Amino acid sequence: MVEKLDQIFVLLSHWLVGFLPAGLQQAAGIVIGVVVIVCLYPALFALAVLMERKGLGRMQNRYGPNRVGPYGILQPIADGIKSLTKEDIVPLSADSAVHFLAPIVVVVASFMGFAVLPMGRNMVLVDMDAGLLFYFAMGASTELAVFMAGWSSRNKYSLLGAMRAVAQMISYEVPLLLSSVAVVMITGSLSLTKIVSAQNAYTGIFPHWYIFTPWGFAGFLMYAISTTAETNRSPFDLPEGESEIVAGYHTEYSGFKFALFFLGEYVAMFSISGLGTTLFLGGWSAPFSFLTWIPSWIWFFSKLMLSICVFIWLRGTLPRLRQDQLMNFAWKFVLPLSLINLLVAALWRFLGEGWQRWVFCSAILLIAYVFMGLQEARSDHFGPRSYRYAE
Amino acid sequence: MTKIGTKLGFGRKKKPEGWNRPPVIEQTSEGELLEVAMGPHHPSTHGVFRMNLALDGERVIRLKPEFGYLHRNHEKLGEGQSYLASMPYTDRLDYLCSLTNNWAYALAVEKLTGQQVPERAEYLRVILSELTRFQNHAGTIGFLMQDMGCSGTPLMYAFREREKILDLFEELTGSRMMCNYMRFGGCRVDATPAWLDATRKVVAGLPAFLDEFEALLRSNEILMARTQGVGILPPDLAVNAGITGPLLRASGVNYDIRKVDHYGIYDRFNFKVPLGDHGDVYDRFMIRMLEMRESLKILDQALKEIPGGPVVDPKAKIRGFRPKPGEAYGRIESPKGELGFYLISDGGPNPYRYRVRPPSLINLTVLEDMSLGQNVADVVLILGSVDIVMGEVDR
Amino acid sequence: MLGEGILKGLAETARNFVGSYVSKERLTTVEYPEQRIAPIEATRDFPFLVYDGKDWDAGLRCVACQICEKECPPKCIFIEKSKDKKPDAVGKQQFYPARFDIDISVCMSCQICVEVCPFDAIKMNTEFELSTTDRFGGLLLDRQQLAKSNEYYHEIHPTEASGVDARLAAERAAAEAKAKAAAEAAAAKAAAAAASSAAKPAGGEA
Amino acid sequence: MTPLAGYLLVAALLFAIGLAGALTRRNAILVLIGIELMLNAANLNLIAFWRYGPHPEALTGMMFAIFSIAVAAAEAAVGLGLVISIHRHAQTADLDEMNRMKG
Amino acid sequence: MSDMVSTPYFSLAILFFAALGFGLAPLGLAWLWGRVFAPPKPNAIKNAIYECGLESKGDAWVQFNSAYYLYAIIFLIFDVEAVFLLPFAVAFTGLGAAACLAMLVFVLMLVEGLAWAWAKGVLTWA
Amino acid sequence: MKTVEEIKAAIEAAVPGAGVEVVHNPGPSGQHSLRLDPSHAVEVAKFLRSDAELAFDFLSNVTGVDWPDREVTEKVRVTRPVTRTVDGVEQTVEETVEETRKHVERGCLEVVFHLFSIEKKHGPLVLRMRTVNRTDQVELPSLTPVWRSAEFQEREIFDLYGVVFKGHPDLRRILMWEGFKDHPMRRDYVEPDDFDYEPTAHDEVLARAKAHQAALQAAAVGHEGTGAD
Amino acid sequence: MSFVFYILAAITLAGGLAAVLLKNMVHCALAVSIAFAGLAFLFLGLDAQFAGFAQILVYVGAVAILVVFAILLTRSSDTPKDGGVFSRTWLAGLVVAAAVFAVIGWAVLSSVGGLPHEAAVPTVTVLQIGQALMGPYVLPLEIVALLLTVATIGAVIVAIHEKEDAK
Amino acid sequence: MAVDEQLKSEMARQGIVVTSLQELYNWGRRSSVWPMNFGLACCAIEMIATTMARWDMARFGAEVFRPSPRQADLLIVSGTVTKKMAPQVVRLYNQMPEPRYVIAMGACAISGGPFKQGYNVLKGIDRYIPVDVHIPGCPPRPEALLQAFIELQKKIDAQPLTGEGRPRFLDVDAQGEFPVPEPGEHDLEPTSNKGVWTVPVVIK
Repeated sequence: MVEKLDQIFVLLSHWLVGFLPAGLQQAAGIVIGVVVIVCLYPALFALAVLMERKGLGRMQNRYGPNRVGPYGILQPIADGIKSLTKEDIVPLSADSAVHFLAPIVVVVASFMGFAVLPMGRNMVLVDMDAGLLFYFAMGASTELAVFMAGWSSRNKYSLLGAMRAVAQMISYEVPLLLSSVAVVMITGSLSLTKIVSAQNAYTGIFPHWYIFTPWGFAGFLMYAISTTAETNRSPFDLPEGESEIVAGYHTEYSGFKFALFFLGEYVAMFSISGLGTTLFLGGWSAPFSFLTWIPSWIWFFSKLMLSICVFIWLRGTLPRLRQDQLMNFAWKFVLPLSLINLLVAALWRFLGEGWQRWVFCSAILLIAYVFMGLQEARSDHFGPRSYRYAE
Repeated sequence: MTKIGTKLGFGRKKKPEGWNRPPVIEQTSEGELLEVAMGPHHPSTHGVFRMNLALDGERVIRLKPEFGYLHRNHEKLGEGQSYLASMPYTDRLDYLCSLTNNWAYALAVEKLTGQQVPERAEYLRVILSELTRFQNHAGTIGFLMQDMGCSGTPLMYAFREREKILDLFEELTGSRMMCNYMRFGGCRVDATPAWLDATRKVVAGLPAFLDEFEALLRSNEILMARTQGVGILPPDLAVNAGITGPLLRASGVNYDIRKVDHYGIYDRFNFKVPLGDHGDVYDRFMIRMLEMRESLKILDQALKEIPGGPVVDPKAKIRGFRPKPGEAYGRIESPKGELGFYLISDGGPNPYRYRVRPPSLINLTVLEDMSLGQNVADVVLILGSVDIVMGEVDR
Repeated sequence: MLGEGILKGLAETARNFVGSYVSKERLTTVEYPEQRIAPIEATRDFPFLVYDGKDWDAGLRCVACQICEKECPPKCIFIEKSKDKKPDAVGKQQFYPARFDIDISVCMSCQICVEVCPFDAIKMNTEFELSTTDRFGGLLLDRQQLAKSNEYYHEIHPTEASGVDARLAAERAAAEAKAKAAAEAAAAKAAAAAASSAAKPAGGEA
Repeated sequence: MTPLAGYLLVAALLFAIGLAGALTRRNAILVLIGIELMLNAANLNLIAFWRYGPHPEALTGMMFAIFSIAVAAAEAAVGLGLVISIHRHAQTADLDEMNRMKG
Repeated sequence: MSDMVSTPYFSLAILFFAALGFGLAPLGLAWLWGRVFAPPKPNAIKNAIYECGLESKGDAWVQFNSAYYLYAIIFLIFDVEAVFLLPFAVAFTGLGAAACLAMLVFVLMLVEGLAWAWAKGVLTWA
Repeated sequence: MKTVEEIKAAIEAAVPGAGVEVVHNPGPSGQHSLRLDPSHAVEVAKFLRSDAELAFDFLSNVTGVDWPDREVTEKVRVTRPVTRTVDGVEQTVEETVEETRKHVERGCLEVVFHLFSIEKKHGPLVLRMRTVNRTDQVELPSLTPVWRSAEFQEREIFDLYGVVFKGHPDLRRILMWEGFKDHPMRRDYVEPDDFDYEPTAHDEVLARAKAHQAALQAAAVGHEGTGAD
Repeated sequence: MSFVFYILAAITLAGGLAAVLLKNMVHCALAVSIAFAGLAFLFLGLDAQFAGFAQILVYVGAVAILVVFAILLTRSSDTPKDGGVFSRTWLAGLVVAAAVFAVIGWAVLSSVGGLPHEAAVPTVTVLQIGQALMGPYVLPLEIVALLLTVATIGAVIVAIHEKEDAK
Repeated sequence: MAVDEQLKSEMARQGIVVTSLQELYNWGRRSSVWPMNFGLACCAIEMIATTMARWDMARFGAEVFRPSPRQADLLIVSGTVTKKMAPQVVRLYNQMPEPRYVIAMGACAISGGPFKQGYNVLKGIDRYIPVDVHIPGCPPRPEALLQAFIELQKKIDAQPLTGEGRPRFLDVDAQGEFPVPEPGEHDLEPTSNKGVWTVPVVIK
């Protein structure tokens, strides 16, 4: 029964496909998988937007949307209908073809990543040997799309926003890649399914998730920071920093094209958090051995939503960085640390089992963190201050 | 000028003649200048202010402020109507702090006529203006954080407390923002004991809010990185450019009109003036934070000591108010700086000349000096830290 | 340590998030159309005209003295004085406003009209739900729309209204007393006159 | 036609396009783009020959292609850097104009 | 046919087209809505560039600061590095110390480039 | 702080020929002022700023005042020859009559400065300067080079009163838009007539609104008429 | 030779053609990234999965960005006003290109018979590539590292603005 | 989703599809009104207060203050529109995509309010752009803004999708452009947009 519940979607898909002639079965199975991805994540997007608005509200001592439908759950749908029926404005001097293509490229690029994400046991669209590489290759195209959006609008704020976005995304892509490489080094595979199954083991009741190793923890932090920056979320939301450059690269977008950017951002958030979950948080595996009876897909999606909650939490709390600080942070803090993390991951293997590797690896990372942190603070001359009073 | 911080080039060197022009930044990288208008509709300009920027990449090479988008002819209207009728208009000058505006105007008129103010009214004025200062500073910090990209959380907390204070205002004066409370020679209505109790209760709850605010912001690394060393205003320039209020004190100049003029009854209260050593955005943020604490001290004392008695000079007239010919300049320490009113009376029912000395406008004089060479994102912060209200800037 | 302040801030927002489910202090929202904040007595919004008794037209305290019209800073009051006179609450013959318009699209709620009114005829309302889609019809209030009963006044500003009533009663009593005294005096005078006139012929006769 | 011939033809065509671009366009960046296209055409050849060659398991062609990608990337970085540098001095990225300024 | 279906690229292609459809369908729907009910009314003011409510002055397409380019170079180099690192990482569990040393040399060489750029001030945003 | 008279003496000692006048303020505020001669104003200002005892380092408020041309009516007794026909003969007779004479007192634009000292914590010192007239000779020296705080305020006076400050680094309109033709704070400024809908107007505004209304109504009727045709 | 090949080839060639023909430089850069992506898909068709994705990662993700930045930096994004986007010697260039294509095409077509027709589908895993890199190709790897480092330094030196003068 | 009965029966003739489409459309529009991040003066502070925790406009799904007019539905003219600012306000309104709504918040925005006697104050923004809801008050309380917002929702609900009474933006022939006034030598030119603003012929 537990097994069946775990595999319920797989079985359902098989059952549905069973009605078709044999020659079409495989293709139909794929189509079902794709349809699920294309329908599920937008639905999750709606949920996440609502969660964000309500969660932010709660952090700010208010309710958030609660009138459209019961508890406000229909709010995203209303937003969707509104966006759909809004007039579409393309500035006269804009490059209309590129202006039109940009949101579509954003959406497509952010959806493609899901192809290799295992969303549960046996629930992956394609299990490729070079899955992780594929994921990053797809992620790389988003940068171009953002540039297209900002450039084609021919608006100063858009262009500034696009340049910021591209600079930011390329800067954080390197640590993103490097922190994943550490995982690959230990797992020995680029296939995300294999990475999950490598973590799906338990010592006592505790799982073998990579986040519970020194290099994994540090890698996860680097990954989380880079993720936030890659998806342009607060505190790295400079490309759309409204206090400076109005709405950034989508200043000139209206109607559903804007909604597509919005959707693209969230879908990218899902996919990149899904990847993070897979790489460091054991993917669909249960957090304790005695919880394995809960279906794997529940674990995957709860981890996904949890990371979305963290995004929301960060957004509710933190101010925005400045462009130079953002770049400095990427190149002078995150990148060196993730390089050191690679070294630590290698050491982890060479030091073999035993407590030594824990102490050693943690010590290296901690020292590096403190050193780099001090460096960072010193280079910007910041710190707490005291004040004097006059009578 | 007392001791001035020496860090970050805070010397007292006398600069050569003509030093007070903004420096001209030579363009260093080869990119073309991007001419951007920020405002009049821009999320960061706190209303309808406009800055014409020339950017080299993201660096500000030139900045020209442009005003007048909210020029409501306040002074002209003031000359066309009676002294009393201008009182509600002063509410709309700096619309975040109507009560201090009221006070400044009342003070100027009282100087013009030589009227006396009963003691209870003085206490009420102090209480209300310190509450005003508190809510203004909290709001300013909230807006500053909003400019920094905080998604509204600090602003919401600030407004949560502001609502409590506004409720007090409304209970006493009848309106949340446009109080129109002070009169020449006193205040319009008396505060009930219930109101004073409510105020005591609210004031008792405010330190907790400040603690929360400080926990949220004071040691936040991003905030420190964003604000420290940004928009430095040297004290010499600050004094020469007529900068007043928290902006001046953040630059280390000890000048608080409450201490200098002892207007009202401020000499009876025990409070201090916090001073900054760096004159940057962080100092301005912190000076406001600390001034809020000092305001709470004053409030505690004033609420404890408030005497009974009338709240308005019984000789004061509402109708047929005609000051003798003459002129007067009255000023107070408003939350934004020195708010002054200059009145010339020709003996008629209307002032012959009615002039507002707007701290916000004059504090903007140095905006260009503080912003040149900084990042465009910093300009937003610098503007936010100056704390302008367009109603007062343009009048 | 880098990151400490950020963690502190995160803890603060988390505290507020959790607090919003348990404490009223951390969930300050008043859900407006259904819930309202407790009415504050001193609140003022737009002026209204007080009338005594049942008939709004007859009971208006306003005597069209036009002081408020002159003193109104934005000049949003328009009064047309009546040609004839009507008895007021005391019974004294007074002018009354043939027209009394307030353009609330201009009114700045400053309360100066109330302060200068020597007859306690104009007071501030607390009604604020006046949004309208009708620019010209909805925002110009005439005499009838402005007239509100003294009971209504008591409802919204109880303390102030009872003060006003007491004062008016005192005035009325004073007026009545004065009238009475005057009447008595007149009567006395008349009596005296009558007496004297009665005496005169007598004297004349005498 | 064999698949290999197809790939080779595509590569040849791409090469010719790149060459034409490199030779005819005035803008130095576009010339570089043409060169990149030519390099990529060569890459396609490498991979096609590897795939249809006698020893695909030896990975030679594939490895060459990967190295070629790396080298081409380095080439692009330096080439575009040169263009920017020249532009800084000549205030143009137009090759004709650069020539004119030189002579 | 089944040959094609069994490759992973078939699924990717289906996903690609589905995503494309997902992007295009609402835009098409919005366009249709405009055709049937709400006619778009473009005009010179509406379709001008937004610039804080003012008329836009000067072109947005200006020559940009070279700081962006320097970052892009370093990014490119590290991207290429990642292309080599990934196969290495996959093979890492089976590799000896010598091979790892070789990789270390590889990485260090690139780090040297980074360190040089850092020292040169390239990584400091202008 | 020194009294105005003492300051006047100090200025005259430091700047020979400064031509400073004390203007007495009759009101209870007791803020008497010094009228400066425009030609020496900058020197005086520099002295006031740099003098160790006065140290007026803080120029708080700068404002303009418009004194329009005033018609002064006075009664004068004049003696003049009058030709009169007395008994059929024309005679010239000297006669003294009382006559009401009107003459226009030239108005001017005045600029008022309020100085304080941050260092010594005293003030205010009120300075005034007057232009020659209100039409063509409206130039005054700018004090912006001495006190930067005058920058925007002098621009404002230029904008609203039309005083031209010589030596101001950036004298443009500040509050009104470029291309605006008037100086609206002057007392004789005529506001643009745009009172279209004034349900509660009084006095002059009422008259204007009525005129407007009549014109509009006429236009509407005319329009309807043409429409009917 | 399935129709997928034809589609991909057409996309690639169209992208390439657009890249050399279009007037607006940014369009050229976008078109060339389409050509790069098309090539990557062709690689995939040739069972070179790793090379294909690496191609996308490096070319679409990085080189295209570099090109775009270079275009914005040299202000080439405007379409030139004084006509002519092509060099004065465009005809000669075109002739040379056509000639080259003619030669190669002829060579390919004439050797069609001799070319291998179908080979066994190789299964190349990333693991194999990694082992090859660490094994026989370790020297080229180091040389590439050196090359990349030199290229970084070189490109930065070339592109960097003369900041030293200011300092 | 209240459509009054008469309208419903009329719609029934046009077919149930249009009716339900209309309901869905109106529901979507009114439930998702994103205001523009646009403040002018004093009223802007009350507008901000409305979005803050105490009043929380977010409950209606209207907290998404968009800084760019392209993504906004609602222009809250919150404060005095001066003659210098009016061209900008009109341009911003023009740059919003249809359907767009305007709330004139406060006396100044409706009529120039207390400042109407000033030379630089526009006597009501409805001289240039069509205003949906007027809120009197100086400034109106946050509740008043919420009430105006509900009023606006009611107005949206009552708008038919087709036929005679349909709103301006659904009509091909209706005006779509609102000319931006030019600052002249003494006043704005023109002083009002005749297509939007007509003075009521009778003054009370």
